[in-house]
Amino acid sequence: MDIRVQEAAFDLGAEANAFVARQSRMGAVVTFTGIVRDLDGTSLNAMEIEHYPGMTRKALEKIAQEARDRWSLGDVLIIHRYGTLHPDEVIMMVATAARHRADAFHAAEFLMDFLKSRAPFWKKEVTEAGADWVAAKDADEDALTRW
Amino acid sequence: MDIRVQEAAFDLGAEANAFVARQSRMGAVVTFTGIVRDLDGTSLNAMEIEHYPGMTRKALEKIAQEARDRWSLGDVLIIHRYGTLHPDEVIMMVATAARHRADAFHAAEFLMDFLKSRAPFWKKEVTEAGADWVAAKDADEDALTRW
Amino acid sequence: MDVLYFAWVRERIGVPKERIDHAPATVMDLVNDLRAREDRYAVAFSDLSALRVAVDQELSDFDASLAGAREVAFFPPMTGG
Amino acid sequence: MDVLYFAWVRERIGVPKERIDHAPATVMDLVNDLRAREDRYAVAFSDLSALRVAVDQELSDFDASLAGAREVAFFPPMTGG
Repeated sequence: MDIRVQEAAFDLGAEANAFVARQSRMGAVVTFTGIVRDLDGTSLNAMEIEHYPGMTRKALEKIAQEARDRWSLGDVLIIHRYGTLHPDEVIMMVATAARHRADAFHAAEFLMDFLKSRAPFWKKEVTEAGADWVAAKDADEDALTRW
Repeated sequence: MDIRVQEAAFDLGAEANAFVARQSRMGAVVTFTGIVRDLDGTSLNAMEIEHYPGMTRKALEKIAQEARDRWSLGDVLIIHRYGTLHPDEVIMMVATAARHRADAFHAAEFLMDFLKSRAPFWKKEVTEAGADWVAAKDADEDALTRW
Repeated sequence: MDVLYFAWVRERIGVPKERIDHAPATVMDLVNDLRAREDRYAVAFSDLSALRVAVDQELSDFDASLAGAREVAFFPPMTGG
Repeated sequence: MDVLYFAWVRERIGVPKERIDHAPATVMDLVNDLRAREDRYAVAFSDLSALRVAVDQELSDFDASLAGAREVAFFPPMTGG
């Protein structure tokens, strides 16, 4: 598995192509990409992402390993940025490869559900009105119960 | 929505980047990519994909519209190739954009499930032992019942 | 009316497309007319559960009417994706 | 033992990290020691349901033992992805 926690921007397309090229015998690849968006149209200037350096990588590895234990997967890729990001920048991506599409889809959804609520990242939105920490959603915690 | 049925190869990464760039206010993008693989290690030489030109585009548009009616989506992309493909070539991709990740995931899975069994494509595998039409799987037909 | 064949149906019948000048009332009537022609048709249409049909480029059923239809296509279950 | 704070917990307490020289038996004992120090701690720890804790970089519970622990971190529910 390929897990990267980084401040630098990355090229989603190049990563997706490289991920597909690294697989063999895996006919299905699913990617999820999270993008900074001004969802409410309240002039989002920036999103600041804080993380817990000593723990982040371990937490992501544990989630990725759990996915590999549950589904028949080729490889798993997780890239997550921290620091100050601006609207339309890519925050993070996951990619999963499997022989069959259902495994690739389920593993990607599982990774996202657990990454959302179990990996130590915190987002702060900076708008013209000030800066506010993004509140965790009950729906995100609830999403874990289905696995 | 952007639907393309073509013989030419396409660049998954470039398409994924362009799709993300075309969206606004959509924080979640899911892609699925199908790749020609020699799954059984029986020396697959080629995969020939036949389709029904007069119907294919219409069938894909109908499936994409159904996904847009069911989930809150930004955009939908489907690219599907026909003709003779070789191992490790990308056969097709779908991409979905949504404000929330669950919509993007569900719509992408829905598109794939219906595309598999309701879009007029047929695959023939050419191995050293000869050429054989890929049989439809009961599991693919069954997958439709969950939607 | 045009009749189209795809994948192994096309291979067994030997042509991708042909014109039918009479007007069968239903898909099933058309199938029976074709079956009666030659062995290659009888073989291709021997197990209808292995076949799908589209009427004017929309998936349809074997008991569907062909009134006004301009194009009927027969093919195995799809295997896209 | 190092105690780390992230996100708004860090902002309310005013430091990202500090060293504790005594050895509380459980996370809850540590929380109560901190609460007793100053208002900013009492405020940060006023609603534990809004907080999460990691002991030695693993998610843990407030009733967990701190025996042998070298690092405890407090933070709000995560919002990655």
